[in-house]
Amino acid sequence: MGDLVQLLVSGTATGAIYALAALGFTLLWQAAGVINFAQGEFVMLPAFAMLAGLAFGLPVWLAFLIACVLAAIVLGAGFKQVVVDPLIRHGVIPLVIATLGLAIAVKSTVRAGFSAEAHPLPSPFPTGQLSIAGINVSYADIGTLALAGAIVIGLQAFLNRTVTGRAMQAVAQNTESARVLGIDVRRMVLYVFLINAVLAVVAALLIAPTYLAKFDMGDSIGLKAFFAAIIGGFNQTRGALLGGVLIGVLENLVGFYISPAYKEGVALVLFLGVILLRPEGLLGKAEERKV
Amino acid sequence: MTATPSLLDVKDIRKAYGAIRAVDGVSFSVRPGEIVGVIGPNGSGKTTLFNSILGQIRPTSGSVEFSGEDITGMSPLELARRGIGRTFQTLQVFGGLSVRDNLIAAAQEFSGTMPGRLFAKPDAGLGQRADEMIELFRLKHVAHLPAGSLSYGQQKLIDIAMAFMAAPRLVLLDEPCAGVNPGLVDQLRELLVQLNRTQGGSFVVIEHNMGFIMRLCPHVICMVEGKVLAEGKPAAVQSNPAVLEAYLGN
Amino acid sequence: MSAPARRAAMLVAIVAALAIGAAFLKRSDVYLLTLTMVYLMATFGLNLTVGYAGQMSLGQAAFFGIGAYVAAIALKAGVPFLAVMPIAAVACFVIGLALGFPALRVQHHYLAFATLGFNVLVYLILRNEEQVTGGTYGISAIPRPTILGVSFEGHLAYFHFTLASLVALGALLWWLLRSPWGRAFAALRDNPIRAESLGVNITAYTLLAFAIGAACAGVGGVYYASLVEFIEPGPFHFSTSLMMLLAVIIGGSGRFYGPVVGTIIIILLPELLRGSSHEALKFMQKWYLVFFGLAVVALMVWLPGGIVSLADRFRRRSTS
Amino acid sequence: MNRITTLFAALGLALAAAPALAQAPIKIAGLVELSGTGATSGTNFDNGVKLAVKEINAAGGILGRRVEYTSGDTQSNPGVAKALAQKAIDDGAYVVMGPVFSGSILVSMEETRRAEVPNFTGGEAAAITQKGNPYIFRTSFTQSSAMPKVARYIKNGIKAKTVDIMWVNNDFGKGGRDMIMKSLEAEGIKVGVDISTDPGQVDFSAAVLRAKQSNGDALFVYTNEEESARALRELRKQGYAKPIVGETVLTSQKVIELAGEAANGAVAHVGLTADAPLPTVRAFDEKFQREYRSKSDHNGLKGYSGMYVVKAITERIGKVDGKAFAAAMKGAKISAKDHPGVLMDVTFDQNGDLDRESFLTKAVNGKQVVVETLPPLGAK
Repeated sequence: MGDLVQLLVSGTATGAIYALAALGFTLLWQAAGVINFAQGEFVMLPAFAMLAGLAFGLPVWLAFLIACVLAAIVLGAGFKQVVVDPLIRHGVIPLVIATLGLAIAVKSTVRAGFSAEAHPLPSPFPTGQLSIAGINVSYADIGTLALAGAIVIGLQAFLNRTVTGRAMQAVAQNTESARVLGIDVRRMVLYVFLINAVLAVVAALLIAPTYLAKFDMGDSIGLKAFFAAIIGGFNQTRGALLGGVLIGVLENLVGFYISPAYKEGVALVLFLGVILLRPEGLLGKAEERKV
Repeated sequence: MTATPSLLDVKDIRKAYGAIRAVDGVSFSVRPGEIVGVIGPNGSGKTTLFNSILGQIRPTSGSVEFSGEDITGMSPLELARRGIGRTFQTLQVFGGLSVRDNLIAAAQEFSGTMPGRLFAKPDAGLGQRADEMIELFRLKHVAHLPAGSLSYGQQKLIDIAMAFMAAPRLVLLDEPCAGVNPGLVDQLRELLVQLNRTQGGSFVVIEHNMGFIMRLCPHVICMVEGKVLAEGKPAAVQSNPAVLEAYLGN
Repeated sequence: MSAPARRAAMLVAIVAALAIGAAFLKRSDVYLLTLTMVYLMATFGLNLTVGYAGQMSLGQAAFFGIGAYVAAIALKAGVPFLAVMPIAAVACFVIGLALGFPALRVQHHYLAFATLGFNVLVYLILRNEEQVTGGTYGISAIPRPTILGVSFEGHLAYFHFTLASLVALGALLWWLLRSPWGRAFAALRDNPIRAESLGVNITAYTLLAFAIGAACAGVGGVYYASLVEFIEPGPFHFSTSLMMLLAVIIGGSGRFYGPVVGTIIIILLPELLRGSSHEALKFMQKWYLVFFGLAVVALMVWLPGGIVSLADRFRRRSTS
Repeated sequence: MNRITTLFAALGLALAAAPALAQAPIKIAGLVELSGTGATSGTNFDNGVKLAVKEINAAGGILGRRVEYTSGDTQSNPGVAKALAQKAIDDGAYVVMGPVFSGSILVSMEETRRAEVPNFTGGEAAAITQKGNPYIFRTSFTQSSAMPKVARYIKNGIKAKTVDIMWVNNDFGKGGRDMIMKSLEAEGIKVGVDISTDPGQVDFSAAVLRAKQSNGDALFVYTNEEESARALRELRKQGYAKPIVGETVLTSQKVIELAGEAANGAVAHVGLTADAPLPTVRAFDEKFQREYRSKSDHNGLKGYSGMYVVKAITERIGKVDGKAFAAAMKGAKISAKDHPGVLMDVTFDQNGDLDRESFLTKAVNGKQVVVETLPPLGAK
């Protein structure tokens, strides 16, 4: 029993990090029609930005804040201006290809210009663990869950309760009608890019301490985010959350009870099952065929 | 009703989007060789009706019969195989293919088997037919250029020529005159009349251009707010006060 | 001389120059050229799927790997090379159909996702199913072919054999693209909705384009296994699929020679840079992938037709 | 500086004088993992060779000829390693150094064998020297000679009855796992849970939990550098309290650096370490740190000492001849007294395997500390 609870908690914590990346992924798709294959690199870059900040002797929280600002400028507004805006009119495929190219460029820049090796990043949470009734849960997992949970809930509240948030949802659901309703579509889309960038920084802060910051760390995170988004439902924000947590938990269960060798296959089997049986995703709505 | 069995029977088609009834109980039939025009102001449900007949959307209720067979809700592919051709409101050509290849592509799937086509001649035996159509539509000078590189009017002609390449028994044309310059409209009408005479198919034409419809179609249906308002000879429909009101009062 | 004749003459000249010139190259350069041609078999196939039929496939390396492993196992079991090739091609074709059918049945753009997932799965199986695939140790000592008593063991002989096979494969694809099938592929790429209304069975043609592309990758895999004489799961990771896709797109998808340019940029050029000892080139080697990635982005913005489409641009400019 | 080195330098300079330097350089080719999963190992190995070459050249080269070393990146990919081996042979390499990864050397050594070029490897898989290849030589222990020492420590040092094993599922990890299983069995120690992990794996929570729930007395961790660090961090995170034992990698400088304080207390057997309490190794450590501003891991010592073996044997045969070199390597004994660059007395057997002293090390406060020196296997 203790095993199971511990597996569930740490799986949910890992899944919450996937969910953060997947959430940004879904938001970008909904609001701007962008499938971002550089999403993993968007998590990797802030990890290195924080690393640089720490190297200058900054405390973790300040390095994190600076990384947020930098990410918002470069990975948010910059990405939109330089890559997405000129390409969006060509359709989805050229944009997908461009983000693939971007991922390679970013990864290789870090490798060639900075380091090919892994680097440790201090954890924002204390080490050690909490023991309640024979169940041990590490502070890192609790902290991850708390922070990721707070961000996800906060984001949901923002999207559902505020005027700006609702406007953003309107844009995501139907850009044309949103424009007719007098919503500043361009601004809302920009907000989505900014939110995506900041989500990536949080994911980096949570993931780098145990996974180590490395130029290719985005490969696995990006893939998991991609899988999580599709499993949950590409057009549903809540779907990304479900997909991420589902992957995190099931990976842990399979790794423990079956074999760690096929742990990486969990997300995949789930993913293949979903696209074959329920292509709109677990929580997604089917899109009507357009003429 | 005349004794000749009809080719297309549309029976009480309804399509609702929530509370909005886009098509609200439309019935009509088309006899072999007949040209039927459908007119009506914007938002009168013409295109929804078309899409319901053509399998692009599923009607809420009602049925469509083609040669006595129920074809309601069939996929566009199944309809095409039964000899129903169509054109689209917006331009729909294969931009990367040459004009000649566009026309061959429009007919090659109707003869032989799929493996057979792999080993068929490159023009699938349709080169001559394509050249005839090119001649008829006066596209000879651009026949080997990619369709995507031509002017709007030329692409429109290709679009329409493609619908007739396989000599379908029924062709539904969705606003063939939209965006076409007035000089071409007459040419288009003559072409359609000629095709009707030589190939003998039936046409259903949706159009805004009243003059075009009135001169082309011996039988006209006027739709307003999802319903058939008037039906009959062009002159009769045109002088129907309700039709006049629907158009002018708008 | 007419344009097609001129093009044919140029092709013959290039192939002849390669065939003769290879004898004057170093062993390692011949190996590199052969490797490029092997990848080219896979990217030619991918171009059919992506460029001519308009379907995103992110799993070409999986089929490349299946071909390579089928070849490795069969060749070591003594099956003659000429029999292995069709076995691998058919295996990939059938697997392609089996993968594509359910994916296309639901929604057409899901083929991209399904192939990506499939590639990850194949990679895991190659690594974990040790009894069959040798796991991470891979399979070594894969023989090179001997056909009708002629041995292609030597590096030059194998190069010529691969070159001839590549030309044959290219000719086959050329013929396929000129057949009514090729026209149907292009039609469904340009406008699937219109194509369907004209009786084109888009599901069947998409599936075929995908499966034929997969079969080409399988053939490439056979030549790969025999060339390297050793295989392990690494080269069949889905990142290879991404690189193959990029090769097709930057070269010019839907253009027959597009993959040639793309594959040279992705396989041959970095290896040549790696081998150089010149300082400036060493710098290039280190930053190659950075430039490459940025070039992909720039290309998508300014030249979505790929590098080969540059020629068209110049031609159009000079005629107009 | 060491007296002998000075002597050598002087001698070299005298010999080198005018005509020697005009001779064509001796070409040494490196096939090393500068990127991919083996980047850390390969870079260290490469740096070790480079440092040795620099010293050798400064001291007048080998037989008065300058040494020219060029290295290529295998990207940790066997196919690339094979191509690079061909290239090295085309370029007329006298000796090939590397690759470090066993999977790569198993492929590339076919090329060097065909061309009869001696090939030194950093690989530790037992299979490398069991293929009857007369041109392959080690720079380190094999898993089959190291694992018995580890098993003996587990039995006598920590007195464990049952041991859990966590290993990485690649050629390196699999080979080590098979070997330790055998060695543990020979010592009468039971294996608890057998945990396989993926190369490049980032999430070790399930793997660590399995180890935690097992009733083993200790955990043997055999993964690559980064994965070892992640495993140690996760072990610490989940509060794993039993002894953690490894072989070579677990207490390497890179792992300690990456794992931070989570590495503390881990014990590993190492064939080579920059912290060995030997004057030759101390001198090496100092020079390496000065040159590269980082501490060398065992791979750096492999490359460095391997290059000096090349020098010693070439001078012994008195000519630059690959075949004669390979023949002279059989049963060769090289003493660190005469050739300080080889760092420790070393003997080679008929297969190309080597034997020498080794060490038991422990991670203490972010540093690797040698706790015991173990005698060579052959000198029981």
